[in-house]
Amino acid sequence: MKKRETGMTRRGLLQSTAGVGVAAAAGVLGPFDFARAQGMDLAATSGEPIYFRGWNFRTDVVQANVERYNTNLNGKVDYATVTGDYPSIMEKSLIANADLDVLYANPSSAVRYYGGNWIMPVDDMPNAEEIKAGMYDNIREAWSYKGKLLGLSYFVSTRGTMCINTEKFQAAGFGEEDYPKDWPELYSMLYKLRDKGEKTPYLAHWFAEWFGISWGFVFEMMNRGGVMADPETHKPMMTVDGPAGQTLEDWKKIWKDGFVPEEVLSYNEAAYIDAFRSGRYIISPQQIYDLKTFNDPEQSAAVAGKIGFLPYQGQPWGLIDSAMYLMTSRDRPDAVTDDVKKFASWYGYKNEDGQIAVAERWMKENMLFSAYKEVMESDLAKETIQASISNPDDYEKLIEVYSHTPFPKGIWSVVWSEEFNAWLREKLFAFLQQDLSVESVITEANDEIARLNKKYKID
Amino acid sequence: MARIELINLEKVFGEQHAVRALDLEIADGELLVLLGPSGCGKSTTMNMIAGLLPPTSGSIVFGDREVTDESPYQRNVAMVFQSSLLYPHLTARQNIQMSLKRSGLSKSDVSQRVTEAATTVDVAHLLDKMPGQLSGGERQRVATAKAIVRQPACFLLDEPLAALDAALRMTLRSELVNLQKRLNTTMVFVTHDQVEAMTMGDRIGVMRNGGLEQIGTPNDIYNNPESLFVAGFVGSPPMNFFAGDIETVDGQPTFVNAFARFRLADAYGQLAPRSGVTLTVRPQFMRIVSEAGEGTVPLTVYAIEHLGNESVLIADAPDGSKVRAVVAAGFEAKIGQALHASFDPSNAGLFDTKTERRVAQ
Amino acid sequence: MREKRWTIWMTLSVIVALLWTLVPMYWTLKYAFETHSEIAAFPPLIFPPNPQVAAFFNIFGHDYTLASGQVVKGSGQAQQIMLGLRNSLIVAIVVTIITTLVVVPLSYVYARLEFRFKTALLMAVLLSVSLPPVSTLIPFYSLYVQLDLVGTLTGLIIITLTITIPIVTWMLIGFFRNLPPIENLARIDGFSKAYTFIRIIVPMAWSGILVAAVIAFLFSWNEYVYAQVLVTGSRAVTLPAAMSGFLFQVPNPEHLAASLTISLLPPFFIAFFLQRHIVEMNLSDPVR
Amino acid sequence: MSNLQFALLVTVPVLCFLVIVVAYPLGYALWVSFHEVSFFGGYSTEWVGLDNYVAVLEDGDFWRSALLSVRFTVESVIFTMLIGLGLALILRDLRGRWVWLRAILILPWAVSPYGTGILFAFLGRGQSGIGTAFISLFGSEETINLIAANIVVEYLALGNAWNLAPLLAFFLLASMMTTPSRLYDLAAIDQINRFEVFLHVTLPPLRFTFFVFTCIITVLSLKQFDYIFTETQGGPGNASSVLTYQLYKISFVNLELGLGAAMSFYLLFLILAVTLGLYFFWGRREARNA
Repeated sequence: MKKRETGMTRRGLLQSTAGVGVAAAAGVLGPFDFARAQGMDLAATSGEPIYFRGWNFRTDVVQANVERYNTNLNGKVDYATVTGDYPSIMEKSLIANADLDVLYANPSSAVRYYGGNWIMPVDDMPNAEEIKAGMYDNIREAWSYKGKLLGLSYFVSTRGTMCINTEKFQAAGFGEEDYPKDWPELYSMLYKLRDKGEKTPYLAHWFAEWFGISWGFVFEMMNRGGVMADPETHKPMMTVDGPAGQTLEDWKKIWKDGFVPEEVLSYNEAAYIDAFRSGRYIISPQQIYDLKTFNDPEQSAAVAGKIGFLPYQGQPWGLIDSAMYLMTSRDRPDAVTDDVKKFASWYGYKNEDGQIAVAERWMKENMLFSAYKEVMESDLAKETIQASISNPDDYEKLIEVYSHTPFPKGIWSVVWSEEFNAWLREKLFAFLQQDLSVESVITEANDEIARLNKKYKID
Repeated sequence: MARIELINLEKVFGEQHAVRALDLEIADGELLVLLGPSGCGKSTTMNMIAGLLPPTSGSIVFGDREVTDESPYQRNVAMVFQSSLLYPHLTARQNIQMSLKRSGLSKSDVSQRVTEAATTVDVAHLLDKMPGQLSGGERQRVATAKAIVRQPACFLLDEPLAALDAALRMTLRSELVNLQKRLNTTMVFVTHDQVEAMTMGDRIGVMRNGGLEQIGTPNDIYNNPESLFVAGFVGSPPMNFFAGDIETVDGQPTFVNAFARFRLADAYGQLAPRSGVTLTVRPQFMRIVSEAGEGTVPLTVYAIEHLGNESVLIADAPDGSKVRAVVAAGFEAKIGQALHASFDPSNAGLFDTKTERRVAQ
Repeated sequence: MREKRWTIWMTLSVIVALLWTLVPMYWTLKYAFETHSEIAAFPPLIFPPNPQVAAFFNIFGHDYTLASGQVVKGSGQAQQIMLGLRNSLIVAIVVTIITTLVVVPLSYVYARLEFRFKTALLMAVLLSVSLPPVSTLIPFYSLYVQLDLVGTLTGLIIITLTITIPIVTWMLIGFFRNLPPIENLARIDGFSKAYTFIRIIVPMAWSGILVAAVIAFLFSWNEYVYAQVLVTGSRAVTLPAAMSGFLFQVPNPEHLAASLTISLLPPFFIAFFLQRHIVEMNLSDPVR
Repeated sequence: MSNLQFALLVTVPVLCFLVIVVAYPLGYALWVSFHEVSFFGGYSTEWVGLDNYVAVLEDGDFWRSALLSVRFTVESVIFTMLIGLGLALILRDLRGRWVWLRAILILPWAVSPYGTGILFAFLGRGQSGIGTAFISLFGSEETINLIAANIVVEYLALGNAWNLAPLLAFFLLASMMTTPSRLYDLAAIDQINRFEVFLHVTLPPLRFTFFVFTCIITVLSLKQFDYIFTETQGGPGNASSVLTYQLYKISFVNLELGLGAAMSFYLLFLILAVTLGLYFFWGRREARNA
């Protein structure tokens, strides 16, 4: 609420300045002026519907945003959620040239869609340079492929933020000074916690979704300093005695020692989050924004106010999990394409008042981080984050964790990303359940990357 | 009312010859019973008369009208099916009305005729019941009412009494005959029960393997069976059979086998010796004697069935075949006791074992 | 004495059967009456501590204030749930009607009449019973893309018919085979084949047809595989597809349970009132 | 109108519909199974002959998931038969004012497979499951998890049986009602015990229904996808990744259409072979006795 008032005053201020200053411009002054300053008029003109699809996350918020656009700017945006295997269903829609204009996508999918000529990069928008300039370099870099920025910012998160149930941790006789600094320390802490009688100290990121166990492996080996594939050439780079091999060795150990309940391997993300929310576990890699829900007494009575996180102490945690709003390049009249750009700009960047309203709302409602500096460096962001974590003083630490988070460019900025991900997911399950050797998994993973490179003629 | 004529009727199902070269004439107002074991073609014949099955070849004539290609309704036949089939979801009244659905009669006429028909067979009080609520006998009467309400050219009844108990069957048997005579409508009645056939039919057509074995009045069929099959199928207790040969003894044709010899009746005087014949004698004509003699068969008592006014003695002949004799009610014998039987040669029939036909006198 | 022991056994087995039947449903559906925190509690709660109906309001887009004063926000999936409910009803009713209209004569013909090619035709029907939906998912999708049927109710209805028609035919053939040979009676009464079928066979076979309709309704109401691919994210979304929005990513077990409860009501209603007709179904072999 | 004409009149439109709507995708799948299809960077296909069929047979995952499918199916049939029979016996003996309970016992049949999957997922997980809740009443802090690799297939089959058994029970009940009550009197005179009565009087008329349902449940279980999808997602790990699930991953997620099509034909053959096998070795005999 506070932030909104600030916004109102700023707008009031600008308007009054304009009113005093240039009488001649008074007729055209109004909200649209800011849009024009952006290089485009945001109001829809074609009269045709624009199809906007996303996965199911706070659809009430999305719905409200879309309705505001439709009401204020004459839009005919048709919003719906797509459920199930989201990237596959979307890829099929794109192949089929289905009614689809703006969609959510993770960077790896975006690269594939771009490689398939199914999407239109941000560079095609009139205000592309302004948008790019507003983003943090590392994120823009992560979202770019062959020199093009693929989409607008939906959210950025550290998946693998090491959440910790401080109450239980302390009850076991440990304090902040005992917080593990890196993965090996974390695993040895599990054994200590078990010795203190904790049956389930750790909820591993090994669930069954396409962003579950495979991503869990990717971020862990990256955190340990590994690289799966070269960021430029995409050549496989895993080694048995390197971080990849160490990760698997540790996995095998904690799996055999019974630290991971088997059912986790069948969880969807909902079950994974709820399992941690129940207070049964002490440490678990989660989305950075879920710190807010875990500390919300209405949603998580059992753990609210008790969920902290492991700070950056030389080793990063997790990986950059992010999503963009993409614009498709399907067959449609130019006028409609213009409307698509306008809506994407309004939704994924600034609204008619010149505010990055959607991203700010995501920050406020769900603590979703944004690629835009203006959002992240605002008071709103700081206040939201402070209000969302168990200890407001940890704000700087959280930003530090976030800013050190790596992005797996080698396997994500390449068209075979999704295929490899599916393969890796299967292989990791087999590794655990069929007790495959570390060597064979690493070798096969490297071979698979090489095979995919060959298949898509990447050298 | 119609005379029905079947001319060279044939029905073939795939490989199976269900009815072959059947010629049959049914007089107007006659009650003809088609009798035979299951699979003999009697139901197929009836279905062809009804028009439910098209014949493979041959023709069917009602009166002077060739009806071979007409539908059952055009032929104006009424039919009562096995177990007195009724529409299970309709009341008795509606079932009977269905027969008149296409008659074009006015509503009041229909309802009057339904009431009349129901009264005729004494089911007027059951008209609003569903078939499921009726007893077997009541269902049969409703089915009959359904048949007569049409005032059809002929009635076709396909084993309507098969599922009923014996006492009820007897009652309904006479009711049906009485009704048929009153209405004076041609009726064809299919059954495998020879008692039913004997008691009901004006004439009986005995069928076997798709052909007509013999047709005639009940008396004819009973007394002068033309084949071993008819002889064995009709009559209760069933016919006795003796297998043997004909030899000439003392200038007389004589039936001879391992344990008996019978001088044949004078009517067979000219018969030349031949092998492979079967001698038939109805149990009613068998006489039990205590001493062996000329023309006796040695028997071992197997069982006695008491029927009240008389008894049936069942005994084993030396070749293991069963021989039955009707004896007086007071007759006593022990199981296993040795006896002898004889009969008057003029009551015996003589058949060729191979062709199963009667040996000409 | 023996009778009494039997009664005790009987009572016990009825109780076991009821538990077996109801507990799996109760265990998840109770979530609809709990808050998210209560659902996430560990060890899990056996009874909702403060039963309330917020979720039922939420899934239709309304906020709900709990007794504690906490406001539970309406779900953004509400529009899709309502759309899904409407579409599912349309699809299920249309499919049921078409299936019944088509299958009743079809299975009657197979069951009662003799004609050439019968076995071959029957085998064709059986083949389509055996087709797993997963195998035809992609082919159907590509066909539908060409026909512009993706994301349409028409498309979903057509595809659902390919499931319901064969399986219901298969079940009804056995039923018709067991009816008494009433056609001859009807022919004697002078009725045409069509009249016999419509006015005599159909009324006689009412239970079987009702059961067939119920089975068709359930199959289409419950269809998920095709819907997930063909209509998810479109105006033609069905309830199962809309509901699966609560399933995968963001945890909303209370909304999932509430919408599952609602999706169970129509089939429960139907099954509850029509179960006595199933007892009249007596199977016989359709390929005999 | 002859039988053939009447038959054609009702069947031809339906068959045309089925042929167009089923045969086209089937034909397409057949065509695809001999090709390698690529959508990426424009649609392209390449004739590869029997390569896909060979590749499937050489794939260890195929055999593993085929085995899982068979295991799931066999167990589903057994569980459904036993539970269906048990329910039918209870349904039969419900008398008087308890008859309405029949309407309760049919309800699981009305639950969709995906709904059943959701129910049994929450029910069986150690985190949220009933087993954990139950033992916690006695102060235990252990969890009882049924979604575990070694028993997950059995658990899935049990849920499948929960879903399917009520229908079987009702059909069995229908058959039981055709048994003449005199047979029970006969059994009473022969003084045979309850189990023998069940064996010699109750069971024989049900055998044909058992056969038909064995076929139905076999086909449904081999085809089952959405139930497994919502309950375990083929997991934990790959532990319940049956053929249909494997097929879904290959065809739908990985878009390896040729391979997927070849695999679906193996699945189709399996289904047809099993049903025809059941018919020839069991059904024909039952049909003769029925």
